[in-house]
Amino acid sequence: MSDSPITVEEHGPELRHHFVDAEQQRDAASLGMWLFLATEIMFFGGMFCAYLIYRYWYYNEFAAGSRSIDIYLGTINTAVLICSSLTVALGVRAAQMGKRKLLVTLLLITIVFGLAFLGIKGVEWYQKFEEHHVPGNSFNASDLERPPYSHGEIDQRHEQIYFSLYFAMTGLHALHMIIGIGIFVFLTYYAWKGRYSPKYYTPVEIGGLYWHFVDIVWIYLFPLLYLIDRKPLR
Amino acid sequence: MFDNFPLWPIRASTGAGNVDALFIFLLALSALMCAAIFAMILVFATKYRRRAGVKAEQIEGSSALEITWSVIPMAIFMVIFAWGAVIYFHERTPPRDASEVYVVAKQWMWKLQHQEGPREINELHVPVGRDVKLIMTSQDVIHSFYVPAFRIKQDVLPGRYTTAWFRATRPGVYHLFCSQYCGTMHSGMIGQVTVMEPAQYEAWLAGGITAGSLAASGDSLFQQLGCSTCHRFDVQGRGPNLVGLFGHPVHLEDGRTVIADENYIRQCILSPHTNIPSGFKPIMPVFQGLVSEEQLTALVAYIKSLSPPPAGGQGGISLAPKPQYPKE
Amino acid sequence: MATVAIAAERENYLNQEYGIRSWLLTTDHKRIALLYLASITFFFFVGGFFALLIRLELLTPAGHLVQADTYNKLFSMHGQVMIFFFLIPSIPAVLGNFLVPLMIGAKDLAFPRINLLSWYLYIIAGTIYVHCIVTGGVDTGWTFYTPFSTAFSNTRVIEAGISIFIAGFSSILTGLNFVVTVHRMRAPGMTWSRLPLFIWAMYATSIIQLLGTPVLAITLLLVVFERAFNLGIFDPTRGGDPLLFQHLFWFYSHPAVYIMILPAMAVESEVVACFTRKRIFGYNFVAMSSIAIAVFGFLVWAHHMFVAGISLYSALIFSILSYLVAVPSAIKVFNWTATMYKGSISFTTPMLYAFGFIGLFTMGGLTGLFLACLGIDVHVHDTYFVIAHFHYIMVGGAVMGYLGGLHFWWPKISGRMYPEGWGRLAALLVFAGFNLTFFPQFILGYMGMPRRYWQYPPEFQVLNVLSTAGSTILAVGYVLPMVYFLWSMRYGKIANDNPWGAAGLEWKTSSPPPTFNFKEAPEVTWEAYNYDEIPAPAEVPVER
Amino acid sequence: MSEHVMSSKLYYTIWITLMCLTVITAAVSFVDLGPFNTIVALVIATIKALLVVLFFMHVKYTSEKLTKIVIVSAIFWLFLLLALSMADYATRFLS
Repeated sequence: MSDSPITVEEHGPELRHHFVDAEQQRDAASLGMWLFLATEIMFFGGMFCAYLIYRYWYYNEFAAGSRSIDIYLGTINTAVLICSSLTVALGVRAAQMGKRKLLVTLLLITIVFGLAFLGIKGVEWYQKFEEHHVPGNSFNASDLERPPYSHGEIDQRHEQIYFSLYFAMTGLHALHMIIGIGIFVFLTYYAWKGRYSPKYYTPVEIGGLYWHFVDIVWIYLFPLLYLIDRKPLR
Repeated sequence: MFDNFPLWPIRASTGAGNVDALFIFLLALSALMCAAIFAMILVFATKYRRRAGVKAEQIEGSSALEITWSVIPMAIFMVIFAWGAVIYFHERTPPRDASEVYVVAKQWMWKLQHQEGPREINELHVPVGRDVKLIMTSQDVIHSFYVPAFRIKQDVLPGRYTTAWFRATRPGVYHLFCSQYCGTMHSGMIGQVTVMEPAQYEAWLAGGITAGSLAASGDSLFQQLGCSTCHRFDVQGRGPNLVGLFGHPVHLEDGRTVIADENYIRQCILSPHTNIPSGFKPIMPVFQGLVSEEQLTALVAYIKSLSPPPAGGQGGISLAPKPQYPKE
Repeated sequence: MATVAIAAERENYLNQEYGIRSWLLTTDHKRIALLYLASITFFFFVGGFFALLIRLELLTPAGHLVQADTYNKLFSMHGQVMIFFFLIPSIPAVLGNFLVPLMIGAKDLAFPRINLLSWYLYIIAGTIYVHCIVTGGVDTGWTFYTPFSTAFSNTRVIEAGISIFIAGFSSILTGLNFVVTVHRMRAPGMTWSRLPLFIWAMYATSIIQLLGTPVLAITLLLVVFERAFNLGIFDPTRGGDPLLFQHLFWFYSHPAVYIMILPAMAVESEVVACFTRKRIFGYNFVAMSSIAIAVFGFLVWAHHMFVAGISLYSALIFSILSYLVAVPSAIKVFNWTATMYKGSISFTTPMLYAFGFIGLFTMGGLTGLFLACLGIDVHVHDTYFVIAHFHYIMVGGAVMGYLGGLHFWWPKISGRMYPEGWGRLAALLVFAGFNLTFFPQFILGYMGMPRRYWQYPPEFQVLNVLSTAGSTILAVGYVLPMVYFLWSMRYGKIANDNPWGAAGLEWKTSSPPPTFNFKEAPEVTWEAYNYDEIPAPAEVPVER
Repeated sequence: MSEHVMSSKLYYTIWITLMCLTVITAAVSFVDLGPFNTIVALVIATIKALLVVLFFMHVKYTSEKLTKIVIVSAIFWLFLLLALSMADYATRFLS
């Protein structure tokens, strides 16, 4: 890259040439990440909008679909993500205090949690695949329980809409997890190489922001997809 | 003036005049605005063109002016909005006693069926002076029913009914366009609306091959599909009695109350378990995929015919909005 | 472009490094702007070529030139190329990229590598789209309406969808970069009230890019999923609502109109101020109207759906909200006009484009009132009236603004003057050709000619022939600047640092600027548009 | 910015709260509360999200107003999308 010879000697290697000082650089990075998270809210927002409307229209099918997903796996996965958020938060703290080994350990644990989440998610999807609950030609939801107070059969067509949203939402969330794990692999590598210090830990911090955001999306997906209606059948 | 080069569309419905009046008002308003702005630019550009030794005068701005030229346009906009809204309201609320034409759109043709029975393809015959309500659905993609001479347009959607209405005022043959892009022959999905004097129209009706009215074919379908075994008119059957259903509120099992309109009846036939009326069991078979759109319209027309027409037909067309359904 | 040697003696961003690598791996915002300039020009001519074919086809009522399917692909790809690959990146990614750091006194954008990444995303998207074009194209209209796009079209919808999805991320990253840059990178003394109005409008544009584009991204992704994996989110045969697609699509695509027009307004504010030699009348109101347009622009989307089958009541709500957004647009027009009052006006090429912009934007804006009006919209919706209206905004407005801006800042970008006489001729040709092309379409629309028609009833022919005639003039008007800009890079008169005598930090550095924009970090002690303190130079003609 | 190094005890407290809330929200969903099931689930989710944003993402300790503006505007825009879309869907049966 074209670093200027005029300014390059005034600052450490982590400060990019066009910033006045490290604070400006860190503020810019943090604002950039928050703005990016705002776009992510709107990105998932489009799906939440579809969810809201179809849930309003086809509540029974949504409730029935929700009952058919394994709530235990869902709860465990929520817990796994919350634990990973904790390790990320502690990781940022370790970076702030310059504890390199602790940082690397915490980042690695986070990655493990992330992989565990994806694994459990995979199990859940596999179940749905086995049960023919994947939208498409082989879709068959005749085994679904009706919600207690609703009458009649589940409308198979409407049930497909629930599962379409389920797969789209959890799928894109999982994609974000995969990207997050990728980012954390990089962070771990550079943390191990000792690039981060109490003076410069911005990448850890904004990587952490991203991870927490993905966690928050899941915090909403969990009740919206798993907990629509779990009341005991009358 | 120019036979081959018309500059204004023909007005052939009661609504067309309203739309044209508003359009001309807006046109005049816009012309005035454009003239004022362009004149000012021209005057300033000549009067204040750069000359040696003359400097521009720095003017900071004026809040009073800014507020004036925000508030006055806003007030004018509200007039336009209100006027347009009244016309739109009128366009979207068909008179209750309008005669009905069922329209099924598909790539790339219009299939129309009159209440009285005649079917037409890409052609619609209507008499002068009668309110005609179009109840439309699509078999495939979104289409749009557009008759420029009547100034009406309504998208035709798959999976539900949309409606439009008009009252023709002038005999003639007018374009019917599909105005929502629908695939290869979108531009070929055109037809014509023939407006006739009432006497001629009666003759046309009589001359056509009469397959019986739409409701009558709905009736035979009703028997054929076995609907009548449960939906009985003499005694309470396993299904609700459908006499007097249309246009009236229905209490549903889940506590909601809906008005039984065309879309409700449609949904009840295709997907009966979504809207179970209170007190009935979900035993009706699903007809999704078993009846065609045309059969569906016949059934809907038949069930509608079981409700007595409203007392006292609607007289002249007024711009005053009329509620589509009586409040119970 | 990389190989054209610039004969300026001073070291600048163009001659500091040579070779293809120095361009493809650059993080200099000015070089990235030129990369964008080259790539969007390519897509402009691709889209323009489609437009010409469309106009030629419509010379005769019956389809003679191309098949119906081909015609459908032509207008679909014309729309998609022009909107997603030309107009949306045009002013922000070229002029914005070049000018935002210069105008606020920064060395570069906040994230130079992300800036380069967004160009690469654009190129990846563009490559996929070109592949889509050459392997068969797409025929959904630029709007991708379901269920046609998901279940009926046999063309390359998935490819087009993914391509636009990626282009969307390029646009998001550009917007993100601008917002952060404006917040964090301003030079000392460059307060918010001293920002050029260009920056205010670009900031407003970026907000729309950030908050609107992701919704388009997810919507197109769901369409792709529906086609590729048989999901059923918009599928009416499974109880899905095709109108939901339209809601989500227009939530972005209406504000997207402001992504295209706000930057053109940004250019006009600079050009009008410079060539009237005045501070813009009502600076605060013009600045705030940009923000107001960005915010209100998100409240009006369903006015594209008045006849689509939305509820009567929401149609009323969206109609009244649509008038809300007309007010800030009107404020801008009034303020530019008022700026000319007691000015010292010179008729250079950028100013001619500015005059054209104000006139055409006024007409486009006023016809927007017709479309926001429920009663009229029912008749003119999806007719040529709509086509004419949005071309007045997007071609008459956005493209005029883009060309005007390109001429205005060309001396800064290239270090050379463009030939003024040719410039004025091209501006007049564009203006005349444009009006001849699109004014007849207003009449066609009210007559009832629906859009996207491959063949049409014969009574519409005369107006269509006029329109086609106009489009050929327009084409000449667009090719001319392309030719003389290229010519001027080698043979143009050397430009000095501030040939127009314009205010603004970008004119205080050399032409072309050095790699890090300023020899020494600027400190701003003056208000924006301090034209009373700057003498007008000799390049700007004095009228008799 | 988060110059401020927070005590790890606080992080653990937040973590335990989040875990408890997760268990509670899953458990409550089996109890029939009528329409309140949805409300409780969403309120708990919002509390959890707020805890994460305020503490794990350091928003509570940031002096930067802009961060808060960004978050609030993004949520507001999401609300616009949902509310104005629902304005159509909720009134369709009326006309």
